Amino acid sequence: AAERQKFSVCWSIYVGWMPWGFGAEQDIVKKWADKYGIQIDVVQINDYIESINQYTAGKYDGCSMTNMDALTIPAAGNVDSTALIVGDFSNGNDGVVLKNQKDLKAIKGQKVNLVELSVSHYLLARALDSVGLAEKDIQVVNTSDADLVAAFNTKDVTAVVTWNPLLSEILAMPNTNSVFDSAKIPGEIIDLMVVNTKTLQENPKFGKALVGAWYEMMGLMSANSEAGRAARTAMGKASGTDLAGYDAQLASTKMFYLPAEAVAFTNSAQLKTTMQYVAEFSFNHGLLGEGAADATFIGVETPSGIYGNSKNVQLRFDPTFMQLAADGKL
Amino acid sequence: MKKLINRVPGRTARWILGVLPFVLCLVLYLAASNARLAENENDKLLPSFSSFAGAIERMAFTPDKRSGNYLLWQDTASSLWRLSLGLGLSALLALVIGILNGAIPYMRAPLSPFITAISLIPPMAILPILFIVFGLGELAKVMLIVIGIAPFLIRDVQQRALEIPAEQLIKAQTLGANTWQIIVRVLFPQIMPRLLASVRLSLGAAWLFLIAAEAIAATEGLGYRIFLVRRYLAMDVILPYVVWITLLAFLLDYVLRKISRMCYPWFHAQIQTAEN
Amino acid sequence: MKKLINRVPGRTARWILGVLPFVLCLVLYLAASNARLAENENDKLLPSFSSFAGAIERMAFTPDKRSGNYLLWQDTASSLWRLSLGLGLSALLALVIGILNGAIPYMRAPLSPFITAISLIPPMAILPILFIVFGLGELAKVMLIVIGIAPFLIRDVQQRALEIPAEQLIKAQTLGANTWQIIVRVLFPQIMPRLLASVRLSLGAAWLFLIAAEAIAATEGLGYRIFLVRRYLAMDVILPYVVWITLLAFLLDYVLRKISRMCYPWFHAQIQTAEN
Amino acid sequence: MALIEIRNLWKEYGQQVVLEQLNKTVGEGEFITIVGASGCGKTTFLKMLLGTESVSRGQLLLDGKPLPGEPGPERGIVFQRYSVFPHLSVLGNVMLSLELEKSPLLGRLFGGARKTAEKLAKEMIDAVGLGQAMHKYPHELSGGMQQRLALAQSLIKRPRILLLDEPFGALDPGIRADMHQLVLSLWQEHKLTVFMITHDIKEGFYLGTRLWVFDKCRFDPQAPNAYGAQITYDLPVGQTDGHLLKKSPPRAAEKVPPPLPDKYRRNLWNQVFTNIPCPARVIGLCVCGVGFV
Amino acid sequence: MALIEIRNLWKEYGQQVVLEQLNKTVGEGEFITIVGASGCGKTTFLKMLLGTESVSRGQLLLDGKPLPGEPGPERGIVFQRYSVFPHLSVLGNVMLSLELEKSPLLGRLFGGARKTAEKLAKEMIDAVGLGQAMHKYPHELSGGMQQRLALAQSLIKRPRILLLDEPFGALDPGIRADMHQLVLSLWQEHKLTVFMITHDIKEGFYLGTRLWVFDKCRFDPQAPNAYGAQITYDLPVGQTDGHLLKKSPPRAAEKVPPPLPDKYRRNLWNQVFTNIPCPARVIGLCVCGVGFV
Ligand SMILES: Nc1ncnc2c1ncn2[C@@H]1O[C@H](COP(=O)(O)OP(=O)(O)OP(=O)(O)O)[C@@H](O)[C@H]1O
Ligand SMILES: Nc1ncnc2c1ncn2[C@@H]1O[C@H](COP(=O)(O)OP(=O)(O)OP(=O)(O)O)[C@@H](O)[C@H]1O
Ligand SMILES: [Mg+2]
Ligand SMILES: [Mg+2]
Repeated sequence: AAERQKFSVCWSIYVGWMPWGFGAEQDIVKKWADKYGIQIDVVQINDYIESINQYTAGKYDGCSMTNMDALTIPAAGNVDSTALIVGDFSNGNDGVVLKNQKDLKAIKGQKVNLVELSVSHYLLARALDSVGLAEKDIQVVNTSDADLVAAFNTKDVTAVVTWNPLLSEILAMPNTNSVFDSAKIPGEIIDLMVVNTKTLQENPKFGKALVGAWYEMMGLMSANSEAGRAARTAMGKASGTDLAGYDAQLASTKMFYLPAEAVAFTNSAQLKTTMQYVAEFSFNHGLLGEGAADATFIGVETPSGIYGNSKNVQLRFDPTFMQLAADGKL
Repeated sequence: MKKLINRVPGRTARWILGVLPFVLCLVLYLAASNARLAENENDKLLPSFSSFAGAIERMAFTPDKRSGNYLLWQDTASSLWRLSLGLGLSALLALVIGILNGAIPYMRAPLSPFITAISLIPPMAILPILFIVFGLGELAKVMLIVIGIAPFLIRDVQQRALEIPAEQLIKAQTLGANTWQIIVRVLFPQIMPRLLASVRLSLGAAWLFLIAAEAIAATEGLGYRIFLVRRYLAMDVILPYVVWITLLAFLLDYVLRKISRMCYPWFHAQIQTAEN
Repeated sequence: MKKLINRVPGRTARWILGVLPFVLCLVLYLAASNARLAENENDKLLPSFSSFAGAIERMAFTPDKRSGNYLLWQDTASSLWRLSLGLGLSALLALVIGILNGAIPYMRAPLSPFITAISLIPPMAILPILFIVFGLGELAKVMLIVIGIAPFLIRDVQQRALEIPAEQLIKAQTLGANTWQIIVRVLFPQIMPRLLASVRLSLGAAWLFLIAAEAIAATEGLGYRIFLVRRYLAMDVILPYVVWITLLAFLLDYVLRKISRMCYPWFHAQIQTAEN
Repeated sequence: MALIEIRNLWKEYGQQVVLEQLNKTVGEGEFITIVGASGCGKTTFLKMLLGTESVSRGQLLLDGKPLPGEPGPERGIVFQRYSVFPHLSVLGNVMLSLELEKSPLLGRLFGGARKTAEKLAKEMIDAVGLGQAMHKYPHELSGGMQQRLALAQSLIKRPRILLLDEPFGALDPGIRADMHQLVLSLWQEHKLTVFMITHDIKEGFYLGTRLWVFDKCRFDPQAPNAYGAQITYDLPVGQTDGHLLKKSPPRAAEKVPPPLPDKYRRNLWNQVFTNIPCPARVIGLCVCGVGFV
Repeated sequence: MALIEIRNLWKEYGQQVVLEQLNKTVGEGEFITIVGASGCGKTTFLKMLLGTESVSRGQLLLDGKPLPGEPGPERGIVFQRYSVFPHLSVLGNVMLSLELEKSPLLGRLFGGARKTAEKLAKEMIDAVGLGQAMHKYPHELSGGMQQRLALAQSLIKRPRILLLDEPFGALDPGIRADMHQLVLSLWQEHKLTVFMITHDIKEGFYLGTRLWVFDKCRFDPQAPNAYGAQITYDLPVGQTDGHLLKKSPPRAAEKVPPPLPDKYRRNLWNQVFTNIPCPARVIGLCVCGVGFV
């Protein structure tokens, strides 16, 4: 197909994705797009799931999402997708919280409020694993993320699994204990910029512009300078909090500020294992679609090899563009 | 040739015409779905009819692996239960407060502006406060429906009560009725069919609030299922669920209309109702 | 002693009574808030009035550092713009389709059941499809309002058009009117005040859909702001926003009522409207 | 003592004076028929007696005390229209007042009490000729049938004061005569006091013991609303039927009405004399000839 | 040629026969007044002429062709009630038909054309005595004023056929006489054909060139709905006013009505003779004495 000039990506409000809004506002994305002679629209969608749905339906060429959602929504929907940028992984940003109890084992028999089938659910499954419990030992209550904090105030709610900033809001309340968090499974909940593989292959410029812009923003926000603080203040503000609040969220997020870090993470064999866990969890919860006979139904390509069906690869971790950035070739 | 306004389709023609737009919609859907599936055979947004069949088979006629329940029926039962509780409670509130407001100026003066204000508050924006008051259980879901539609119903009933000709109230007084008797013998029976009509009009809103409530915190229900499977864009489940919800609402609408016609023939003879 | 039904409060009494429940609510809030704050001085759920003052100061009277805009006013402007577009479009649709449906049996036969069905579909459940069709821009937000309230308005207008006595339509024909003239000279002017009344009744729903739309895709607007700060349980911002929304809706309601009374005095004289 | 006293009564709607300077006394058991030009305030006057319109100036006394400012069971009414309850059958409409009286809480009767009430109601329904339509709803009745139903509904309570606003306008002469008989017999039997507005002058003469003519004596073409109507004639009538006169109560002495100012525009009586052929004139001559011919 | 032919016409509502076997011919320019017991089907008959009720059996011909099954401008109507548009002022109500005629698209006139229409309308409004209320809305008018407005509204178009359903019931005698004059003069001037239902027999005699009496000749107490009403009498009237007779068109020869069966229940004429004193009887005797006294 012919090369395209116009692209659009969407993102939603989350600590690791705030740079997209900042970059769009400060024309950093535009600068890089201009450099490659293309045009990129960066669109904020407040509803996270809706943004992935729109991407999956073909409305956008790229979208920010987690590794698990990338597998269960676009990839399971046969929209061949590439993780163009591995931005960060959750390192304490997601957690299991109990009211009045300090031990994870006490969760047995409780109702657990969380966003079902999300990374929280995955985290819970991993947490239960770690203490020899299974999902049947508890009862999951699907609760919308926006209402979790308020819901925690009611008597009915004794256990929740959620992410930041909701997590820190809940932990700020009296008698709450974080009994498990993503720092205990580092590198398993990964935040990505996912783009359509076909579009990327036909338009490498699109990938280059996005990656170039991203690492310029990374450089800006990580700097311990006035400009860096200003950038983080803006991002904090846009996510509804202030600099301190945003910094606190960053503290539990392992940002890959340098492209080399991201490339190293992507290249590690650990990623393949992580995707196996994720695929197994997803299959057990029916997220891989009706056609899936087992967890390996969908192939996930990583630099260290393909997990699952190599004839049905729908999700690819491709460090090529990040490598270009690391090499300063953009 | 009669004027357009005087030409009335016969029974059969009305049926055919009534079905037509639905058929058109179906054809439109099929075309759009085929076009998308031709591009990506696994497209999830507009699935083919065979996917629907598969999803329906799975949801309605295969026991769930984990719980052993038939999900669709379980969801339907809990949603309908919540809906009818919410609707019933709202209608009751509307009947009592609406009629009192309509009949008694000293009730109307304080309550009418307050209820207008309440009807204008978007309930979704004050969910946290609702949680404190009603918790997060079944009560909360029913109450969200009530808070969503009762103010509208109350205002409507009040308006309808005020529209009853003053002559009737005067007449009743000359026949010896006191305020209470006017309420039970003149206002109440005349408001009932109008209330049913308003309830029918607010069915859409009631479903909306039910689904919103089930999206907030639930473990079953039609709205719960829709929001759950939305996580992986399972339109093959969502669309049959939406059609099912619409069908249920349609049936409810139909039943309410029939009840109204059966119980209040005088009302339907008065207004020229070619309601369909 | 007059019967309760005949006792009418005077102007002042009506005012005082009207304000009473609001004052009661305020007092109740203060008590609850104090109780919670006494337990946990950092409680965010029911903030004190001084927190409100701070939040209002911040949102309404301090320019945003980033953009230099006053957030509250900016949010208000975009939300009101979307709301009026959505309401206006819905009213227009209701006017055209509702009157045609009411007047022409051959329109009503196919459209009435279809619109009933549409009015029963919960728009929130088919959001993905709506967004694909209308995109995620301003259009989508306006359309969500339209899809949310237009079917209701259309059904109401149709019903009202059918309630116009058949004698009037006959009379118009004996005066030489054809179908079109009956529509513009008999139905349209008589439907207008009734449409205004329905629009007033659907204001609450319109805000609801606006807020829902803004929570899904927007970068400013009252609903967006509430969505944004909701995850921090910033009730000190949310509650003033809710009050502000309610106030705006109240004002809109008031303006619509005044317009109706000014333009259609004959209508308000007919029905005994002690509407407050 | 006089049942109703009207002392210098005025009624205004904003700028428009509808009624001015009414002064009358009405005794128990009188049957007053009221005629007057369309829009001159007859219905308004009846509404004041009913207690639903306030008095602008002056006094309206019942048994020497100010008339209660709200409708009550001692004053029955038949309106020009909207007079029956659409949600009740003919029987239900007529039974209503009996049910209200006996059952303060539910307003409904059951079992034996209901049987009794039904029997009473059925008699009254037969009396107004609606026996065939006992279980029909008002929307299934013709205009005249509805009006008769309204009458039955009001008469069953035998109110002390009965207010009728053109009750027989929609009836054909045959049924109208039946209704006349019914009203007259109940009036005599229960000593009701009746105020009846009519446009049929014959009816006015025939039924009443006293005929009031409402009309504007003063008229300013520049300001048509500046002056209201008064009771220009108060005629002792009913002499055509000897038996009525016999039983009617003694009438308060009234002044002879002033001679007719012949310039005012819509002179009711002028019209009658000019346009209606012999009959009315004949009655007019014989009955009130003394007055003003 | 006959304007309207009624051939063996029946009207039934479900089981209930309302009208049966009507056979009549009406020529252009006749003025037919209709009387009959309440609920006997007069309004139904008018509705069939109007085209809003269907014919159950038989034929109803206009100019030899089946009557159009919908209302049209050649047939004007004044209903018993609900006859004016609540959203238009008096002037707007009367002007409406002129506007509809001249402005097919908007149904509104502007500028000069409007002035002309207004002038015409004002004349008509003055003729019905509503000059003072030109800009009032119907809800500000008394019942009688509304009825006059409805009349003005219908008359301004001079329809070929004018259908009046108790148009003067709510009017006082003075204004009623004015209205009589108005209708008669328009009738003569424009050769209208008029059907008028009335409960006032005098009016029937005075206004019409022909008086129809609707009544049930057959009555089965077991099945009160089994038989419908017929036109039992068709009387040439109007002789009281020589000038009317002179100008009225030649009347189709009609059979002498059959002698009155004296057993049927609500015999209209019996009632008239028994209850109404001299006047009607006088007219009855002199006018239709030949027929059946
Ligand atoms: N609520 C009102 N507000 C203003 N004016 C009114 C009101 N009610 C009646 N009027 C005016 O008062 C006058 C008297 O009205 P009313 O109904 O008493 O007349 P009426 O004698 O009963 O006439 P009719 O014989 O036609 O029924 C009329 O001019 C009318 O326009
Ligand atoms: N839509 C209808 N459905 C069933 N029956 C009807 C309907 N309309 C009229 N009727 C019946 O037809 C008969 C004739 O009614 P219609 O209104 O023609 O009487 P009318 O002669 O005009 O009486 P009135 O003098 O009281 O106005 C009545 O018995 C009435 O109950
Ligand atoms: Mg009156
Ligand atoms: Mg009739």
